[in-house]
Amino acid sequence: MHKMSRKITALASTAAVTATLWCGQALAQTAPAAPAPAPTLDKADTAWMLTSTALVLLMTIPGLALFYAGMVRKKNILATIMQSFGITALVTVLWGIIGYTLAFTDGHGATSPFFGDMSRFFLAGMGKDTLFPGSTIPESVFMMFQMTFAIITPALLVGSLADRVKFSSLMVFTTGWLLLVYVPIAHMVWATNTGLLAKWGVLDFAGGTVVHINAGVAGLVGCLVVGKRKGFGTENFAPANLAYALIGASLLWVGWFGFNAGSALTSDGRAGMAMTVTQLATGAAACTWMAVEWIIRKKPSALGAASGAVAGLVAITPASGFVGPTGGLIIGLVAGVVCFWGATGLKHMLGYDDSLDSFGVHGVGGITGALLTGVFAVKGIGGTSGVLEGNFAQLGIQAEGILVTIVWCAVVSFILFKVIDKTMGLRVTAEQEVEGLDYSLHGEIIHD
Amino acid sequence: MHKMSRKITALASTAAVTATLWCGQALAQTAPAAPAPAPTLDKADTAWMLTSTALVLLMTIPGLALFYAGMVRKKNILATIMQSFGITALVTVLWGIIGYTLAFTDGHGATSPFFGDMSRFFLAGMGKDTLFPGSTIPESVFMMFQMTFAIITPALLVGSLADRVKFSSLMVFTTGWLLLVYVPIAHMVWATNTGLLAKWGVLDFAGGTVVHINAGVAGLVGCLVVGKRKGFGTENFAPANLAYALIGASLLWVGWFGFNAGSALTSDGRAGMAMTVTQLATGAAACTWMAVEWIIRKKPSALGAASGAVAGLVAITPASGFVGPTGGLIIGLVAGVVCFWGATGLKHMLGYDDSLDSFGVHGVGGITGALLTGVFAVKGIGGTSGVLEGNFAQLGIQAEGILVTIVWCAVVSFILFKVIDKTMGLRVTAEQEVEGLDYSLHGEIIHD
Amino acid sequence: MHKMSRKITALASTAAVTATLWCGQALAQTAPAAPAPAPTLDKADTAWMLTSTALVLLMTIPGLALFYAGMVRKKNILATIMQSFGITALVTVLWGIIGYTLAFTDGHGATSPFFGDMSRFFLAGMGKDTLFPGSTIPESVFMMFQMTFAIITPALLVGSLADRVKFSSLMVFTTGWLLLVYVPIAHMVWATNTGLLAKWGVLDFAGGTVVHINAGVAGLVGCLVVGKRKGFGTENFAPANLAYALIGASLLWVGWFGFNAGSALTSDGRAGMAMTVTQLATGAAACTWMAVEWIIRKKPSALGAASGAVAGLVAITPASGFVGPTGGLIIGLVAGVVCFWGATGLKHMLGYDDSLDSFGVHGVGGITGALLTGVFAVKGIGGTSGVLEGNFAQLGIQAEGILVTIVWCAVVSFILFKVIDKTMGLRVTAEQEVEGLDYSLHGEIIHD
Amino acid sequence: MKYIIAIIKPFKLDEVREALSGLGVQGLTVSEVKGFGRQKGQTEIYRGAEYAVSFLPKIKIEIAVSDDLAEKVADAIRMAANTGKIGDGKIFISELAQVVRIRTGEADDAAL
Amino acid sequence: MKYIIAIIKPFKLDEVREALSGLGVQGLTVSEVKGFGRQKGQTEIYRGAEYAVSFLPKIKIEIAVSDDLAEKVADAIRMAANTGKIGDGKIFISELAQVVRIRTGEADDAAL
Amino acid sequence: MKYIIAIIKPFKLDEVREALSGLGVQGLTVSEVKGFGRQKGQTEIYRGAEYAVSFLPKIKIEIAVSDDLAEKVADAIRMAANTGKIGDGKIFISELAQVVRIRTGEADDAAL
Ligand SMILES: Nc1ncnc2c1ncn2[C@@H]1O[C@H](COP(=O)(O)OP(=O)(O)O)[C@@H](O)[C@H]1O
Ligand SMILES: Nc1ncnc2c1ncn2[C@@H]1O[C@H](COP(=O)(O)OP(=O)(O)O)[C@@H](O)[C@H]1O
Ligand SMILES: Nc1ncnc2c1ncn2[C@@H]1O[C@H](COP(=O)(O)OP(=O)(O)O)[C@@H](O)[C@H]1O
Repeated sequence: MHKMSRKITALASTAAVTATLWCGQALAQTAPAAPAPAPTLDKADTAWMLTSTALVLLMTIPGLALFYAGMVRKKNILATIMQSFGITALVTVLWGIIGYTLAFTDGHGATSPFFGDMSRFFLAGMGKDTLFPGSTIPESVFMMFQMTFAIITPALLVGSLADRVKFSSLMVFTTGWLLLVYVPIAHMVWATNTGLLAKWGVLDFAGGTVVHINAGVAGLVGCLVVGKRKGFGTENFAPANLAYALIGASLLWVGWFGFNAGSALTSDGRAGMAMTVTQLATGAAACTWMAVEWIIRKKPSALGAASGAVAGLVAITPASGFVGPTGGLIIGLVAGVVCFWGATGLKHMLGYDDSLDSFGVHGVGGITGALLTGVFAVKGIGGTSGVLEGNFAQLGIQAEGILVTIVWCAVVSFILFKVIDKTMGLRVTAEQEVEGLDYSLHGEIIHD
Repeated sequence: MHKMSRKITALASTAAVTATLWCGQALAQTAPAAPAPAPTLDKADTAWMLTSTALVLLMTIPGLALFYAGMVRKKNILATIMQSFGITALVTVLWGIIGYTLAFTDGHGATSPFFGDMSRFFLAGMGKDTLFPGSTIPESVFMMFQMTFAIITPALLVGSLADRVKFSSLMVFTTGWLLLVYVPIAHMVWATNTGLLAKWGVLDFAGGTVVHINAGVAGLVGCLVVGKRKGFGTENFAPANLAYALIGASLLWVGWFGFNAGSALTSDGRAGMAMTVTQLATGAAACTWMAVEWIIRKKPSALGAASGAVAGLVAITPASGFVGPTGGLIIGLVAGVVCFWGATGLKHMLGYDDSLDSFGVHGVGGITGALLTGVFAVKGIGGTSGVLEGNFAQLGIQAEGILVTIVWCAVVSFILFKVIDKTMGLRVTAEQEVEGLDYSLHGEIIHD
Repeated sequence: MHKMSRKITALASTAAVTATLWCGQALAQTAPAAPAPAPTLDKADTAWMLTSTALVLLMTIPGLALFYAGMVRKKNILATIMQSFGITALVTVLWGIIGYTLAFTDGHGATSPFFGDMSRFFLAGMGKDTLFPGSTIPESVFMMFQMTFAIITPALLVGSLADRVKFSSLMVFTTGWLLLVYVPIAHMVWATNTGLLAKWGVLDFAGGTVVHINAGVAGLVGCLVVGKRKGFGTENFAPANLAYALIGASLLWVGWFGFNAGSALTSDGRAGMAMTVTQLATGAAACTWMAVEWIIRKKPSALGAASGAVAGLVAITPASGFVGPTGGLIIGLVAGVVCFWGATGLKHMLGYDDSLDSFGVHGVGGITGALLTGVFAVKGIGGTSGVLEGNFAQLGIQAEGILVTIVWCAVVSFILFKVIDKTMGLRVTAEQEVEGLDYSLHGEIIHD
Repeated sequence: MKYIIAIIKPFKLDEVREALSGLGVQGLTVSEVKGFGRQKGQTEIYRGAEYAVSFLPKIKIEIAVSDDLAEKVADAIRMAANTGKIGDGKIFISELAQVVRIRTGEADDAAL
Repeated sequence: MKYIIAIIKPFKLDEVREALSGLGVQGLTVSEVKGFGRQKGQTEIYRGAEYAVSFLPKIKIEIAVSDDLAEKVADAIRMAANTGKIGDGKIFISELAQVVRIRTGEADDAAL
Repeated sequence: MKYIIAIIKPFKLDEVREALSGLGVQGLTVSEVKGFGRQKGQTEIYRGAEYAVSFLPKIKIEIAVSDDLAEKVADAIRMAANTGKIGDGKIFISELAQVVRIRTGEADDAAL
């Protein structure tokens, strides 16, 4: 723990510095990505990854868009969908131009544990037949698959800011956050050759840290900076149309097969096992959230069941390529209870207005899952043992990964939010908030 | 016919008895599934089956959830979605723990034609690289694919009970029904080595008996036990939002490609042909339902077109891997007419309140399809000839399969419904029914 | 240009003549399709094409159905969904029986550049193991994939006629239009051995001409023939529920991966590159439409973002297998601006009532994309160079293809619309239009 | 003539309408409203939190009747809409100066 | 002052509003209601069954006017909303004791 | 007794209700309406076109009160609903002849 805390302290300061340093460095670096061993194209793997990419895009639009839109009041439904839709469009362009190269090339020198280089700037050099190094699929497909992850992460964090954030500021924030938070953390965890956390041996199969902890923590920071919704605690914020939320949760569930099983990058037994544990954890978490709510509140709510499912999906994400069915079931059981507490007890206890529970579900669930990955990992599935197979160290490594993610994300996100708030303003005016974002920001309303 | 009726009589009594016997037996049995021949993993087949699994899950959530939710009154929309969603979560867990092993392992001794054994209890022994015996795909993927079938079947039958069944009772019923009806019928039909109907030679490519007749018959029994909706025949039960129903029907249609073409367990020409006949039958059935309604009621309704499509999908399901394009077209044509009658004439004639026509469409359509499979089966496609190719016996075999399914399902479902009704109660109170299930069961309402 | 204009003039007259000639000819012709080289079945390609087929069907139902339904007034929502749904059912049957054979067999003699022959009438001779000539996938899968294109094209054009066209007339029109416009243009462009435009060397990877220009032009002709909506310009036609439109646009986006990457007919690097440029163009176009609207109208509308995305998808369609990432980005940027103008400036300038902008987005975007394909085509990706690689002629060839499509489509569509209008009537009565098509045509309304 | 406004529980609408038909009332107009009164609001669950819904869904019925029918109509509504539970609603009666049937131009009692 | 309530067919709203603007009416309030009357209800198809919809969608317009304008307003509504077909609706006029404009506190005729 | 109808801006509902509770008003009925008046309509964007929305969403509150409370209620509404901006709405007061509580049959002031 001592060693770890030193690492963390070092990182806290490194985060902001490196983030501002990389631009110059990266631009100067043009060497190609490390030469890969020479596997050949596997069309079956490619077929599955093309499919997975479509599935993960489906998660954000319309999945997440609907999940969130269903939880807000009627006057904010379109604006909430627009947040997901706008982020999808923006991150698409950013990722193609610069995000991908900074996240998934090896990088050079001192910044290489945190950022890649510019060798794929504007996807330069990525030909039709280029394979992603070390894989059997075209680099274009890998780039696209990863793009869908880069899209959903900022879209998730907006949940914490629902009903009050300016669309323009959100677009600016997303740009900065993608490049200064998402990209480096993706690089740290998933750039196998150079990434900091990859080298430490942190296990994160499909994005427990990169996507969920990251989105949850940034959301928490954001809702603290932006403040509570007008009327919080006094007005009835009951969701306008939970049918949308349930459609959204369903599409998230279905699309998550691409997210987790797709993260195998191949259509083999490990992908199959990842799909299996994903399903088991999700079903279990939905059941436990329902059960807990049934006991405590006398009725199992539809939103509760949906939230439970998402909690299970989140928690199994880092574990999905590493654990077996029983591990998956247990992770789901735990996630249902812990995230219920995150979205209810914890939130009400601390009194922040994490509107749609980005932190309560994704932050809390992501942390739970990342830790339990270290407990339930099975060597025969993902090549690494967890605590239950005697590898106690793995739990510590997972904790280190979580802490690095939290610290980096919290520090840089805070700076970004604050800078935007002081310059262009993060929040709509009180009148706009009362009038509803649909009309005030987009000039449209739902008429029926 | 004599031989058949004897078989049936025997089965009627066997159903209840065996159903209660298997627990003890199965638990005592731990021998592994029969050793399979040794095909190797095919990643292309696996890619297609991973995709198919996602597609079939999409059918239930949000597909079926929306199809049904669109047909109820506004006050029951969320509760209707919750029925599909809750069943999805519950069956996921049950299937992983015990459903799969009882359905798809060979079993032992006298119960083996009806139930498997416990060798895959908690999916024990299903490693990352284990293939499903006789297939080229990981057992995990096969188990998942089959899980999605086990999920949709109870979700379908609830349509008959819409607007009045208690959520808690439904969860209990689902548990019992999955293990005592779905599992044995799936085993009988699809456990190639030991299943009763499989040995008889009953053709059911993707679940005409296991899924549709099963759901339809159980639904019919259920709506007879639970009684009519309050206000049936006097109040206007017009669907609140048929847009939901049409989205749902569309997703069912798209997802059904996974259901039928996926049932090939491989991505070859047979899968392609299954997809082809699925599409042709569905288009044809939607056209005939519309046409009939246009003639009889002067207007082709949107719900009619959607119902016709579902009728076609249902009827082609057992036939999909066995018939050719023309057979598919004819099955669709017939299904559109017959199910129109099932959901209108038959229902009104007999006066039961099959609220969303689980029996009228899935029961009637499933029976139609299972019989016509025996007529139109083409040796060159599925290896078995039907009546048109001179194999008259196949029609009888199909009828036997249908009767066994109906009898087993009706008897055990009836007992289950009755037991639950007498103990915890199957139906909400009259006040709750008037107030709407959304609020009374889940504490939520749709606000706009 | 001289040579081209001669070709065009010839075609203008040929269109109507040939269209009426082919029936007799085609029926007399029964020779089999040209013998193909002998590739063998590739299960990976097949897996991807099965998936792509599902994705493209998803585009029409529920994708396009929702996109359009979200833009109309509440009283027409169900009727609008029914247009897509009814067309899906009808074209399915037509395509299986006669559409496919006329589009994708080689044909004979003088009509062979325009139509195929009858060798696949009722899909005769298409066995389980028949491969599509020159491909590695079963012909059944190719036929199905192409069917989904034949479905979406007429469904797209209805957007121009929204809120006022009779359902019966639409079904009749669709039948005629499929066989006399869609089929010949698909044959001209995609029948590699004999198609007129294919021989000229026109590049259209996934349907810029066949689908989008075709639908856009027919829509424009249709809205001119049918006239403006009652109340156009004086009443508020604000869309009832743009949430539907955004769900629809999202599903179009996701499904379009099947449309474009699927058009590779194989799951290799070209498919990956097609997916990549599709995504980049779409993101870029959504961003530019938003930006332009933000500048001009002060607010970026949700419908604008969705329309921009669709514009990008349309424009990249012909280019998708031929251009690289930067080309894709630029095509998207241009499409966002040009289609914004098409759906706003151009329409208002000329004063026609292209209700949901089939021409403004699909026509204008399709033309833009088809031309830019000739500019940005990269030899290393699709085997043909564009203007930027020095092949100036390609731009002219593209223009020829566009003109042939426009002329054929406009002439035959006009005749069809006029004939139907004079006989059965194209438009509902004024009372029906005021009452709403949901109730007046289908006897249903949305109740909440 | 009298203008009668009744606020009732939604599920009582059909019974009230039938009772009024029995009295020969030929027309009425109905709208969805939200009521605030003695009846305690429902409680909705939202992610574990409970929200008291202070406004309850009610149905408002408006009926123009001739003076002599007014009392009977009020009684009929009261009988049909009564459940004995809090929140059953209110009946408000005021004077109506004039009635016109748009279709024919008929006035007052003839227009009802 | 008078309080005028008119029940009209939905698609007549725009015409009525224009007619009233022509008379100098500066404000009015509109709501969606369901009407029950002589007009036969529509019939909806539902899985082959037919349901008579006894309540028809109508628009309710409320207008407070000065006494001298009341007659003209009623006439204008009657003209604009008339189709001659059953179900055209009714106009109800009653006395209005007092009007206040919230923004300014102006009262009665000045508040209209 | 008096029947008070107030048209207010939607987001003022909670404040108005609280003000009325303070006066001891035990019940009221609320509905969603669309208002047409001096306040300029919003403009919606639709595919680059702009549509003026002439009708604005408003809330209509109906309250039956005893004669002596009427003035206070009107004042309270005016205070609570006032923003000083155009479109704040109106208060209409008319005579109420009779009130019945459906549950108990109590009449007039006792029924409020
Ligand atoms: N003073 C009032 N003015 C207008 N509407 C009222 C008034 N009091 C009650 N209501 C309406 O009547 C409904 C029922 O009143 P409530 O006090 O809950 O029960 P009860 O009718 O049994 O006394 C309320 O929801 C409200 O719509
Ligand atoms: N006595 C009444 N009180 C209140 N509203 C009425 C009354 N009679 C009719 N209406 C309203 O007027 C509408 C039209 O009335 P109806 O009897 O159908 O035709 P008409 O106006 O041509 O006589 C009804 O739908 C209802 O909303
Ligand atoms: N004469 C009227 N009769 C009925 N409702 C009115 C009348 N005048 C105004 N209203 C209602 O009051 C609302 C506000 O009126 P408006 O003229 O916009 O502003 P203000 O209240 O500030 O004068 C309108 O939207 C309408 O609902």
